[in-house]
Amino acid sequence: MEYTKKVMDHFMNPRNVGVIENPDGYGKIGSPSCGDMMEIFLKIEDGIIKDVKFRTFGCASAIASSSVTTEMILNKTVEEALQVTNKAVVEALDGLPAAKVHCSVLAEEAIKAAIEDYLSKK
Amino acid sequence: MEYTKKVMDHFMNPRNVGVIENPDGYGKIGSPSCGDMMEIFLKIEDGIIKDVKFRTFGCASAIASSSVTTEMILNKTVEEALQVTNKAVVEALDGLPAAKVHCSVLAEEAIKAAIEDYLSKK
Amino acid sequence: MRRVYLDNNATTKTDERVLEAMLPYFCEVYGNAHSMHSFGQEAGRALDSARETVSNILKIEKSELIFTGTGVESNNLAIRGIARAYKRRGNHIITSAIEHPGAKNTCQDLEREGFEVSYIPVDKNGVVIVEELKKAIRKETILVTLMHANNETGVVQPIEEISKITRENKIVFHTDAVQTVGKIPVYPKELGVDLMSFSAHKFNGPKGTAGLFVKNGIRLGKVITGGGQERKIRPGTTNLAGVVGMAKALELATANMEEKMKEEEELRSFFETEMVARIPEIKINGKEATRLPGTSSISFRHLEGESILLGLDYKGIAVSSGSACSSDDLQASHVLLAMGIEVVDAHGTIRFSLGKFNTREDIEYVIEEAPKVIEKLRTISPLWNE
Amino acid sequence: MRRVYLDNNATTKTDERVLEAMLPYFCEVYGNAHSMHSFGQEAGRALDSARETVSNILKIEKSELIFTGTGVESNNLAIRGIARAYKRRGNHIITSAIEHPGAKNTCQDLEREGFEVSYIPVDKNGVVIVEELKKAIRKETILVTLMHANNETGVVQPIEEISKITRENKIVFHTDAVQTVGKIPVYPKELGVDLMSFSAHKFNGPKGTAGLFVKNGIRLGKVITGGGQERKIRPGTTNLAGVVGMAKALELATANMEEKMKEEEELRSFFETEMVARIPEIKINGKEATRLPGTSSISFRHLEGESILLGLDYKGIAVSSGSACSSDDLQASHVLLAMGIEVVDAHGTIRFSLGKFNTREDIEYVIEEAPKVIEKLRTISPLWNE
Ligand SMILES: Cc1ncc(COP(=O)(O)O)c(C=O)c1O
Ligand SMILES: Cc1ncc(COP(=O)(O)O)c(C=O)c1O
Ligand code: FES
Ligand code: FES
Repeated sequence: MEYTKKVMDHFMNPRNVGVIENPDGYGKIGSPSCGDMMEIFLKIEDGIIKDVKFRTFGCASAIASSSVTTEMILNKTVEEALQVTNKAVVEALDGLPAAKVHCSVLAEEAIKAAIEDYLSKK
Repeated sequence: MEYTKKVMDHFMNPRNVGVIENPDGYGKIGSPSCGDMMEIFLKIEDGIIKDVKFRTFGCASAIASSSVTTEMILNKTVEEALQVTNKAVVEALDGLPAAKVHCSVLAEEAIKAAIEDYLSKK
Repeated sequence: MRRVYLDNNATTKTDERVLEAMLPYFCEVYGNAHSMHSFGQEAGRALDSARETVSNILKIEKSELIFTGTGVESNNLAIRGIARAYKRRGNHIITSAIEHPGAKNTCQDLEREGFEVSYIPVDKNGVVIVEELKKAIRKETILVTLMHANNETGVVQPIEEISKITRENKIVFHTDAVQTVGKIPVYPKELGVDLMSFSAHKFNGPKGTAGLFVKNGIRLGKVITGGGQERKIRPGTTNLAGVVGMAKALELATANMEEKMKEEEELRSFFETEMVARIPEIKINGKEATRLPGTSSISFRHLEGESILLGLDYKGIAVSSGSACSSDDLQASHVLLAMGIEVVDAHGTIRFSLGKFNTREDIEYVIEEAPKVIEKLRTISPLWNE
Repeated sequence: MRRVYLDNNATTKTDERVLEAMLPYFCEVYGNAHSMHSFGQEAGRALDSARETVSNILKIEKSELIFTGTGVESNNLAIRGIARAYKRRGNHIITSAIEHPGAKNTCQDLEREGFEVSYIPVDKNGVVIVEELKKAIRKETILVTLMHANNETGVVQPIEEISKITRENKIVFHTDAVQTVGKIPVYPKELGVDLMSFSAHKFNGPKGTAGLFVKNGIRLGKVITGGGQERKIRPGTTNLAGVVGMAKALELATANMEEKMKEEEELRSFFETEMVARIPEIKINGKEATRLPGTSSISFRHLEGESILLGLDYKGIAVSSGSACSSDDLQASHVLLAMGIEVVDAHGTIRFSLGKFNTREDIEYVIEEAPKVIEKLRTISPLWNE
């Protein structure tokens, strides 16, 4: 099992790591005892994602998936962000090993959860 | 499985190969379909084995056993020849592999058969 | 004294280029191919590349190739694996009377477990009788296992013809191609088989590395259980150097194969013609059948095989009587007996098997020395009368 | 960049001297050790001499040593072999909760065949609880199989104490000593076991060669059936170069062993002391138990193992999370869970395993780099709050 350069880059230099105080949207997926957990924080203005941060407990591909996903949705509309699928995440990473595709699903779910949180609070 | 030098010597340079016309004693043991057969010819004068010849169809250890046995009984009395055991044959060859001890038994039996033939004709 | 190795069906010399290809995988690239770190990844890439080479040459998918430790293990995995996976469908196995002990004893062992096995006879040339095989098929038949070429006679079996029958009857078909892969062109998908065993040391690769082709879609039970290596079908840390060596050996063996086969066949033809001309009362077994180009099985009447073997060995010539595996037991070869050869002649049969390092000078030496050895032994034999 | 290999429990670099000892057995002495001719006899002598070396070092008889292809195969042969040979006497097997997949999955497979298996728990240090084992014994118990040292934690099991119990109860006792042979003194007869598995590539020998000690008088069923090699218990052409390499490796590993163990233990002690001093919230597993001198299992709280593994790998440091075999599946280690470690901490556990080629400089590099890697990963972790 080998990761692509893209995965390793996002794993070693993850973008948008951290927390946003008082986020407009917050999503949390997974649990430590399953070996993976992801948090997404969103700052949204006029329906546009102005800032995004994440924290992930999990394998390299979970970290890379979160990282690349935050890049994919930054400065996008909420509607656009909802279109992000795990397939797109995998492609953005130039592929993931078969046993690791579920980590990208986690990223998709975390984004969706954060946006739902934002929508429910509106 | 490896043979001793003694076995290889008797196999490559067998002593007393051949037949004796009108032998005083003749023994034949084994059968071709079992993969081994031995013939012993004796010339006996005053109870002493004056000449002995053999022919053997069989493995190297059968040939070596026959050869060494003929040496062991040449110029011995009939009584002495009857004392030759397969154990003595094995010793004379500096040992035989476990799976090949039966070839020396064949030699013992062939000698006995030839002597019995001699005794029965007396 | 000249030393001539004519026992290439037993095992072969590792090609120097094979050894060279293996060397980095002992002290340099030594990671476990299944580890995630860079040492493991280097090993993993080498494993993958070896798998690709072998798969390409055999024209199969990478996912259809399992690396094992020996040809015997491949045979066991194929036969036991199918027996286990398909036992709900039926309990009948068809094999032949001339299989290698690896397959034969495995079938016999399965009989003790409740399977029924039909042993199809061969004709006098050592070819399996296809009509008999057809007749043996039952609705409970789950597996046909049949060697591609026989190790003692080199006789090649009608695998393609039989695979038509197994396909029609939806029976899994395994062939033991340990004696053919690397010697003649072998493509399991063209043969139409579902599983195929082969072993590196038979084609100038290292000992202790072998392979099993398992067609995608074929279920297979396990013989050895453990970790995840080789798709969990054959766990245990992979012998990476061995696998790399096997790939290199197969590459070398299959380059200009037709040409090399022609040369080998010519050499054997020269050998057999001269042997027959120089030695009375001998018989070449399986001569009328299609044979491997380098195998020659000769019965020397009135003599016993071991004595010929050792007599030739004394002259530096290495051959085998029956197969190497059975040299510890003292039975006449079941293969020769199945061909209808008399027991006494079977006892006097020698296999000469050529390999790529044999020269014309080697053969000239043998045809010079062998007649003397035979003549000398015959003077000792009570069955011989000029 | 410095590259530091700390995954010696997964596999090791072949010692150059081992490779050198192996070299003649590829292109020079290439006969089949079971052939009768001089090529085979040369090979046979080398095989015999390797068997003698290994037997002498382990203080066993030559007839008590079977060569196999992998440690997993040795474990399968021992466990399945005893199950088959003794099944008339009973159908109960005792093992532990921390076995290697080679033993664990084999026991589970036997359960499907109708055997009953008791998995004895371990205490918080990873040591099998002997009292529980005693209680598990039934009159149908035919086999206890228990590893000598655990591959993930290095914790050594009380084999001698348990062998007293098995002897009293006339139960066959197998130990998987794959992690101990070549690392600490191991003598199966002093341990009191009836069978013992070991594998060359764990002590700087080649991959693809392993051994099984089978005490004289112990009956053993077969896993692989075929010709007559290895007393018919493990047929298939012997990997002679591999076997010669294993003998050489064992010779090297056991020379000055006490001294080397002491050095290794000092290096590990330095490593662990520094790691604990430099990195908050870590825990060394099995520290209170007797451990292999070179194994260190560390749980890094709030992190997941694979990310640590890859973070260290990026710095050239090779380690493993759980065992190499399980790196494909994503479960937390059954060994750590059995010790009562929380799932989340089990996920964050790394095995550092030293070998004879590791230097103090290697360890200095690791204790310099590891804290940075851990710190960086923790900033990403939602579970970490300074
Ligand atoms: C036809 C056939 N099958 C299987 C084998 C076994 O191969 P290996 O020696 O690699 O176990 C051999 C060689 O001995 C063989 O000739
Ligand atoms: C305790 C234990 N048993 C068995 C094995 C298997 O040995 P091999 O890799 O030679 O199959 C290993 C190594 O992976 C091990 O650590
Ligand atoms: S997060 Fe589950 S393995 Fe990647
Ligand atoms: S005569 Fe039977 S094997 Fe020697």
